[in-house]
Amino acid sequence: MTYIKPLFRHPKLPKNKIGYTLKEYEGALSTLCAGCGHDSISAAIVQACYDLSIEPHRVAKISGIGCSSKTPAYFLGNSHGFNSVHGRMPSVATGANLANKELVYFGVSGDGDTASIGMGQFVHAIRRNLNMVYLVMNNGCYGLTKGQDSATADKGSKSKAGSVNPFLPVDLASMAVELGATFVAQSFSGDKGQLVPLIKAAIHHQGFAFINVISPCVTFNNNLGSTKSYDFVRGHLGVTSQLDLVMEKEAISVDYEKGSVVRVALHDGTELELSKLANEWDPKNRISAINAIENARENEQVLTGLLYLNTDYGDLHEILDTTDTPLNQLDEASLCPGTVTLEEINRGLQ
Amino acid sequence: MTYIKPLFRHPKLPKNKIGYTLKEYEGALSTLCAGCGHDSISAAIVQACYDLSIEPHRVAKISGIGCSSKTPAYFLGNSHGFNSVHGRMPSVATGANLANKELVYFGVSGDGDTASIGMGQFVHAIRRNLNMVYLVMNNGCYGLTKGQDSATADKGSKSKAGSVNPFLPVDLASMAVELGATFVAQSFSGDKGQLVPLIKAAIHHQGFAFINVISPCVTFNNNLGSTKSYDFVRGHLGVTSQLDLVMEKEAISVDYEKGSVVRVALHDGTELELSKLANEWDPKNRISAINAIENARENEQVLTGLLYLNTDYGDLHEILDTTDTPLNQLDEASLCPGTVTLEEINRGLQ
Amino acid sequence: MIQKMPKKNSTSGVNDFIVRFANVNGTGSASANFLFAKSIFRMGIPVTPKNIFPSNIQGLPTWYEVRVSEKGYLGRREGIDLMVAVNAQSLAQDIQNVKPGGYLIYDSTKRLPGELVRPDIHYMGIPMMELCNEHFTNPRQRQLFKNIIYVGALAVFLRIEFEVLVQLLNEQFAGKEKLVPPNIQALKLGMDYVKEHFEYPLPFHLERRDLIGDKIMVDGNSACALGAIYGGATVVAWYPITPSTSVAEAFEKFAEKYRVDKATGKKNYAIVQAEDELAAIGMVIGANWNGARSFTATSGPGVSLMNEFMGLAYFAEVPAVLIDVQRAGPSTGMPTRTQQSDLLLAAYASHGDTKHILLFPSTPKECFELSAQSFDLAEELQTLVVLMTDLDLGMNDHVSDPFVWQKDRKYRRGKVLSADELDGLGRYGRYLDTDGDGIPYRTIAGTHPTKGAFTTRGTSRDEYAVYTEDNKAYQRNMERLVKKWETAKSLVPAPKEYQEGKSSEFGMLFFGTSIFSAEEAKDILTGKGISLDALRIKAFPFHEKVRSFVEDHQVLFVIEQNRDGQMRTLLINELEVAPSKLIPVLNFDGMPITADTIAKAIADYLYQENHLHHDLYQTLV
Amino acid sequence: MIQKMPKKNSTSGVNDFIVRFANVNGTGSASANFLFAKSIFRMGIPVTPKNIFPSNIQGLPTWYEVRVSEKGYLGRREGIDLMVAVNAQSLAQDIQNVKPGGYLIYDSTKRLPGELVRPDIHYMGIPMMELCNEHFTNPRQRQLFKNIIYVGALAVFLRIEFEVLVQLLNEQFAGKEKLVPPNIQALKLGMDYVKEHFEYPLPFHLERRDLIGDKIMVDGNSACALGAIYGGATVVAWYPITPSTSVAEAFEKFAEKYRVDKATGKKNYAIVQAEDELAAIGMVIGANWNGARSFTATSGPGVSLMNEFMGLAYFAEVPAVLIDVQRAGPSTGMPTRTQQSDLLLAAYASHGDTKHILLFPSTPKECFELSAQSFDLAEELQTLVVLMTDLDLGMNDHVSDPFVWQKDRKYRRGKVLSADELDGLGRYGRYLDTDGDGIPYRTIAGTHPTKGAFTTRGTSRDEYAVYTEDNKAYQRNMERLVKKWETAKSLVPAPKEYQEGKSSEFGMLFFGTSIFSAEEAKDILTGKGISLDALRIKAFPFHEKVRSFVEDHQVLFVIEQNRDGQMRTLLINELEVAPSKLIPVLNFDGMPITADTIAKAIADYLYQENHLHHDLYQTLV
Ligand SMILES: Cc1ncc(C[n+]2csc(CCOP(=O)(O)OP(=O)(O)O)c2C)c(N)n1
Ligand SMILES: Cc1ncc(C[n+]2csc(CCOP(=O)(O)OP(=O)(O)O)c2C)c(N)n1
Ligand code: SF4
Ligand code: SF4
Ligand SMILES: [Mg+2]
Ligand SMILES: [Mg+2]
Repeated sequence: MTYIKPLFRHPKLPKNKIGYTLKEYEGALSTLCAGCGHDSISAAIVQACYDLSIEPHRVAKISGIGCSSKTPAYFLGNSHGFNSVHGRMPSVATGANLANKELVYFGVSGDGDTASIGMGQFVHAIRRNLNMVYLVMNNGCYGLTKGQDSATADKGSKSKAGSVNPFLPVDLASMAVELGATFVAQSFSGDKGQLVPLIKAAIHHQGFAFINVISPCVTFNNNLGSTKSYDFVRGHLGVTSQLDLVMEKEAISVDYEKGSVVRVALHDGTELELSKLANEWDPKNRISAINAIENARENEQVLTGLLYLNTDYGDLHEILDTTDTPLNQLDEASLCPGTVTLEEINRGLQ
Repeated sequence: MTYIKPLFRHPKLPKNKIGYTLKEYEGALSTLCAGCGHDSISAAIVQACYDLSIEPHRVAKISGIGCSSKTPAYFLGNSHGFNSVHGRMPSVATGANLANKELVYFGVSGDGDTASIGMGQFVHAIRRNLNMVYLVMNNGCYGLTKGQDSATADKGSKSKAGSVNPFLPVDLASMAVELGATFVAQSFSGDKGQLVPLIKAAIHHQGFAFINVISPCVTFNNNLGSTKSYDFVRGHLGVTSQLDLVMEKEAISVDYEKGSVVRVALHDGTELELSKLANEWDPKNRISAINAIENARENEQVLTGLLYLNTDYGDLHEILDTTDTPLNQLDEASLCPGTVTLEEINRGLQ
Repeated sequence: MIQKMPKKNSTSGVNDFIVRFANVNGTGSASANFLFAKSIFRMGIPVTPKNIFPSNIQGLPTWYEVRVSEKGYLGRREGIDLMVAVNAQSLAQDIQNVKPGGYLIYDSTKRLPGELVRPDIHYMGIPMMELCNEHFTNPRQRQLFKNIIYVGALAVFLRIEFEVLVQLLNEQFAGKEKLVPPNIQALKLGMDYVKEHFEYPLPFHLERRDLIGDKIMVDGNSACALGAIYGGATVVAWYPITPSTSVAEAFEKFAEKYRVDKATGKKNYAIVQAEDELAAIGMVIGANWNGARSFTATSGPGVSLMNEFMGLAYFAEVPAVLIDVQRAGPSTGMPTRTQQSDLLLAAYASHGDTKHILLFPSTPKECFELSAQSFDLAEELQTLVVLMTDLDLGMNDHVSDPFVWQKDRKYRRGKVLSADELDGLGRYGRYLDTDGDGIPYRTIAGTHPTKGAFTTRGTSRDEYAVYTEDNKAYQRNMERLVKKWETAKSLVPAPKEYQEGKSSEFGMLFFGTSIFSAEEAKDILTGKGISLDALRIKAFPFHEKVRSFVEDHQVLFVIEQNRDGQMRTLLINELEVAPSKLIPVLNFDGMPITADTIAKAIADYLYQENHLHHDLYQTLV
Repeated sequence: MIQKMPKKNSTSGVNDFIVRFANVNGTGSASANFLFAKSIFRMGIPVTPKNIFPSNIQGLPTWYEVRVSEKGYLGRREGIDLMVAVNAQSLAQDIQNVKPGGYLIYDSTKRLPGELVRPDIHYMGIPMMELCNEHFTNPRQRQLFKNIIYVGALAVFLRIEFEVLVQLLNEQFAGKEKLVPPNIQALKLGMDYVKEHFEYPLPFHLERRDLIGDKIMVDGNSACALGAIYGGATVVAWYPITPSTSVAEAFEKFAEKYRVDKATGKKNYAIVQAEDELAAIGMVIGANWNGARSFTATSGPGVSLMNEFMGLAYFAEVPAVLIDVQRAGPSTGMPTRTQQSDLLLAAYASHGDTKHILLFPSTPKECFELSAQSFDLAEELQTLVVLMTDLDLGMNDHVSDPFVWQKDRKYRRGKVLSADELDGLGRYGRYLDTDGDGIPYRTIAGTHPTKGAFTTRGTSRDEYAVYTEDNKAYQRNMERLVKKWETAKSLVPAPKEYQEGKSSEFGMLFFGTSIFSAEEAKDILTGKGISLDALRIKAFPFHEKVRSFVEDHQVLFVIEQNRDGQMRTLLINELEVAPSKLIPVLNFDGMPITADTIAKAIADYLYQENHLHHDLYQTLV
């Protein structure tokens, strides 16, 4: 059941550059459990889109199935959404993106949705450098089916019922780096200050932007002994850097500087300003990113912030060399070779 | 069409410890193209099983679909085989293994079979540390469907038809290491000297043993410009170590020694003797293994040999704590709680 | 408190009414509501509870509907006599749903808004929250005991025996005994409040009976799981999905109790939560191929995903058991509502010419039996068996005959050759139809050092399991599979016959959870002098008795819970019967079908075809 | 050389015989064999080649069967008049397959073993290898030109016009002209050898005709691909599988030619080789959801895997086009053999109550037309459309009427609201049945800043696309989908009628590639004085004309290429027709059905039912 929110809008709400209030980026009232990490992530998406003055109808929200995958109904109510089938968000997003290269694509998934049933599609969306924000709301469990361990549950993590997970976790972030994802970040639903700029950066990144957000399930995986509880995660955060988005689209000659503050230019000229907090970590070097994640893991830390960035590869449309006009806007004139050509073709087959 | 081989056996063929000749490890005549790398791998499997004196009927061969997945018919004709469906060998192998922990399991797959349609099952078989040899016959293309690029095709590799692959490859070996596979090796179908001992070690490894074998497709991907051709691979091989299997099952106190020759004990007491050829590489350290693969890749080399080994984890049966008797051999007495218990259960529900 | 007013049409009588609880999910109402239902059961009175819950975890409306029926009618019925409305979100709707003359219990801590007052029902306000706050301090207790308070209230209104409630609480908290007294305190709060403020009992209420006998109360999913334990399943591979999740969970619970080796503490089973449904069925096929009994449980979306593997099991002739706990489709549909709408999919799953064995349990007892039997059938027929249950049967508690297991029952493992048998054989042919029943002989890996090995495959092969593309060999194999299908008809469970011979030109055909309402509808019609024969189908392919029943009757009402009449399609197609004979009686809105729906549909048809007099018809609609 | 002997039963006559080539795959025989078939086509004579190839890449037997038919019968026929046997592996079997009195061409470089000599056929040995070794040095050429040599030999034996062969070689090697002379040399080697050593032509041979007109020769997969180009498909997602791979490959070839923007060199299309079939259909659904026409092509195993997504397309009402090039199932089955056995799966794919639109092309021209039309239908009906072709149609070259495209043809994009239309609307309801035809209005993302946005989902929702578990809302939606299905019946292509009105009590029903043999069988029967009406089905749901044809006839022969009579099941189920009226005429061994199979099955029935005199029956069997 979705409740339609009261339509009342405060007349004095601040507006962003294109004249929208924050409210206009909200969605229907959430039906998730009170305190669910996923709702905080929805709020961060709302904030990021408001801040960036993105027109809501230029956004498409695509998800799989799960509590996490329900959230597209709870943010950006003026955007089209597609709550598809379990684990297959990446393929639906790929098709949608191919049809119209001009929208912003949010793919929302859960750890069950991505790391189990959706693993193959996740890997291949990375390989295609699909231009989208791929956000996993990672709670280490299957919320909607009542709390079974997921493949991202840590070895040794305790479930609410008291059982201990015996399997090694799939680390989505290091997998993504390993596979060559061009933007990989990790965050925590409880850290809006970090999450909002990461989402903004991900939107500006022209390619596959993956954000793995630890997002506690208050109902099934917030107990003592769980490594995905609010308490545990708060106590085990490592941070690579603080990140700011610099919107001036000026050509920057020096792309990257050694030191504690570095700037990286994105395809569209936007810049990321990173105040590095982790040593020995270079956001543009895969091995260094993997090492940083592995080292953090060995110290029982979850490394958050931007982990890896690569602006050298074009997205799928560049790879396929598609025309500038979105494919869904081409008409008969550009699509149909016509009657005369067909007669020629016929002659060639005679 | 499968041709039955002539039944004639040379009476003076040498026999292994259990009295079998090499011939008795062979299968039906191959229907693959003359020169296909896969046939060499079949031969290596035959040799390894003969050398180890494995009883053929204690082996189960499971595969997906593809030229590679046909090979189980062409080796170990006295073993049961299951040529299942495309990309799903790991799940069938998991079920088979759960049913009978005592057999040796060969899972044979192709790069299409594993890196595309089978990606999810591959990842999760690793996570479960399934006790099997998982062998990918990797030719960078879909042989059986006539040569399309697969997900392991290198970026920039040229197909026979002249097109250039624009996508980054999935590196199965480094993925496997990243995901915590407990035995990861890489080899080349043209290097039987390396491959046979690797297969033997994999059989002795009590857990998931992954061997990614570059296996050129002579018909569709052996052309100039292909990075999976015989010529290219031969010219770009890196080797971590030379490997020998030491069968004396004596307890070895020192498990591992620094230096150029190291010995690693497997669960069953067998030892691997490794003559290290690559510096800075420690087969029991994940980060070092990943770095070695990445560095080789940057030097345009395919690193072969044993890449990573971990003997600390138990296999799926250990994780699940199953009984010693193979589950498929339990009878009513141990399976059925019986009539009296059922009456008790009924009373509990009244 | 709202004034009492004289009402019209008030239900009265003993042991025949419906109570609905309107709660918020995630607030612990489930165990209080179950306490209510189970206490009625313990008083020897037939009762059916149904959980109508949302597809989310917390904070949305959820209902629990309990039908009490002296006559033992265990199906759903429309018309709520008493509503326990403790969810503010759905209160307005809940009040609307009470039948004229009915009763409403609500939390009167806050005053009911005037617009919610209907003149034609009785309001009984109990200040539940206030009572809780007065007597309990712990916030979680305050929430939980609201629910126990209304059970206490009901105990007085409906005459539930206090001792029964106390006994049930003691059982529930065995091991945590200190939880019993506060629960009893809460019960009493509710009881006392009613005794002080209202006339009681209500015109309809309970009276102890002896109608339950040795019956049990249990959900179908647990029964399926127990059947699999008894049936000897050792490998379970599954992927979570409502409403089938509790099959695997119950299996695990039972296995921990009954399947751990006493001496070693090790497990005589293996359960794997697979990465998805494709993997789950793949594991099941792998395990069965290797000689272990193995199953998976899922619901519609999972069955769709398993299609390719189902075709492999059929064609490669590997045993496999799949439990499909059906829910309302298509696609994600209504995941927490019931339907019988996967029949066509399951019967002909996968590309090419395929047919799969389906079993249709109607009660927990049959869930147990058919679940155990499915392993025998799968191995005897070397093929996939799909146990078709549904959310209503699987997730609701049902009053059922007790489980039965013959002392000397042995597993029927079908034609599997031993090493000795292989030695006694000439050339072994995996797909030779040696016995003329279409069923060839299997061998399992590891049996014999040199004989019996072959490659199982989804491709065409000859009788010796050698790959071939020969069109004749392919055709022979496909025809043998048809023969095996014919053999299956005599192995699958026979239908339940409701009469000897034939007593009417009209027949009712039904299956699965339609049993309760269909039987009730039959009685309703009989009560009006319209007597129909009836048959309950238990399996596909159809048993010979289904064929003769269909042939023997002129008009058959096929009762099912889907839109397109899928069982009817199977009947028409497999029995070659004229469609015009088969009248569909359907309900597909996700709620269990009711007897009234069935009786009315049948009456409509009979009236329109001039088999029913106008006056009689009017009493039925 | 083997002695010539007088033979019995030798076939004779002009333009009416069958030649089969027995080769090893991977040896380059395909282009030589095609040269042979195409030369006959160019001589104005109807011809049908069929490729019978193994499911491997190199070294196994492969056959190419060419039927020449003055009367224009383009189906397969049994009985090989002339075998060109150049594969040692299959030689013995190939010789057995020649019909008595028939001819065998073989490579006489080595002497034929005595046991392979049959007294009742003609042997014509040509030392192909020897000739090659004598005249060519390059080993690859030596292999290839063996094939050209036998084409040369056939040119003399069968009177193929030399100029036609030369012309075809010139066309084939346009751009690589220097390859032409050695090919011509090889041709001549074969021709000269025959002229020197044998009597020619054979009793059966070719004579130029004018029976081809403006017809074309092309495979169905290319035609489907071209239809998709014309139909405006821009996003193609696919996964390799025989026999559908060449649909995507042909699309790419055509797109590179006709869909690259002249000015920028950029592509007006996107092709993605997906990671599997689930991803392929997911991409197609995503693209169509976002307003681009998109399709995928696959075969049985892929369709099985797509099941879940097919249900989503149905229930969420997203257009999608799926081309199913059917092969012999179940499971991996016979991947390189033909069948029409995915009908039931495709028609009712996925769990829950679902129905999908199917189209059945019979010829390349129809592949083109229906492929283009499928995009219109998918968008007009906002649902999945499955184009059901098969290996025979898809991978073999067929003589076909030329492709046609109306000059002013516009894409019918169905009910998609523009920004202006949204502005003119009150509250937009995605699932409102505004027009009473069951088809609601879509909006595409990005259309309007504040109106028309909604969430597409596979779960139940109300008319405004708001999630709901209300049973009434669910039921309304399911009933609207039935209404849409009714609407579809008037939009899908009408069947092909073979007569005006009714001229017989007996009717033939067929579809897809059974067209050729069914038409021929009809003529055979007519020739015996047995005249039947006929109808060729082009779509599911069935057009009104299919219904009336079925109703109008007393007995209907349903001709199909599967074991279980799947089209018959659809007819019975959807048209509510008595099964006894529908007589299955089946072929399911993986080879295309023949006219004789059909005529005999029909004659059998008529004879058994006493509609056919014994004497006449004998002439037919
Ligand atoms: C094919 C299929 N299988 C299973 C399900 C049942 N199901 C619904 S949500 C879910 C898991 C969701 O877990 P996750 O993605 O982690 O999301 P969360 O609820 O934890 O946010 C499952 C298994 C389904 N809907 N479809
Ligand atoms: C579900 C399904 N999709 C597609 C196919 C077709 N198919 C057969 S083999 C193959 C690819 C095999 O490639 P790979 O695994 O690399 O094996 P190779 O032939 O190269 O050894 C494909 C796509 C199939 N059999 N099943
Ligand atoms: S169950 Fe867990 S994941 Fe789902 S809404 Fe509740 S807290 Fe969030
Ligand atoms: S096509 Fe390639 S992979 Fe297949 S058998 Fe031939 S060489 Fe090997
Ligand atoms: Mg989760
Ligand atoms: Mg390959």
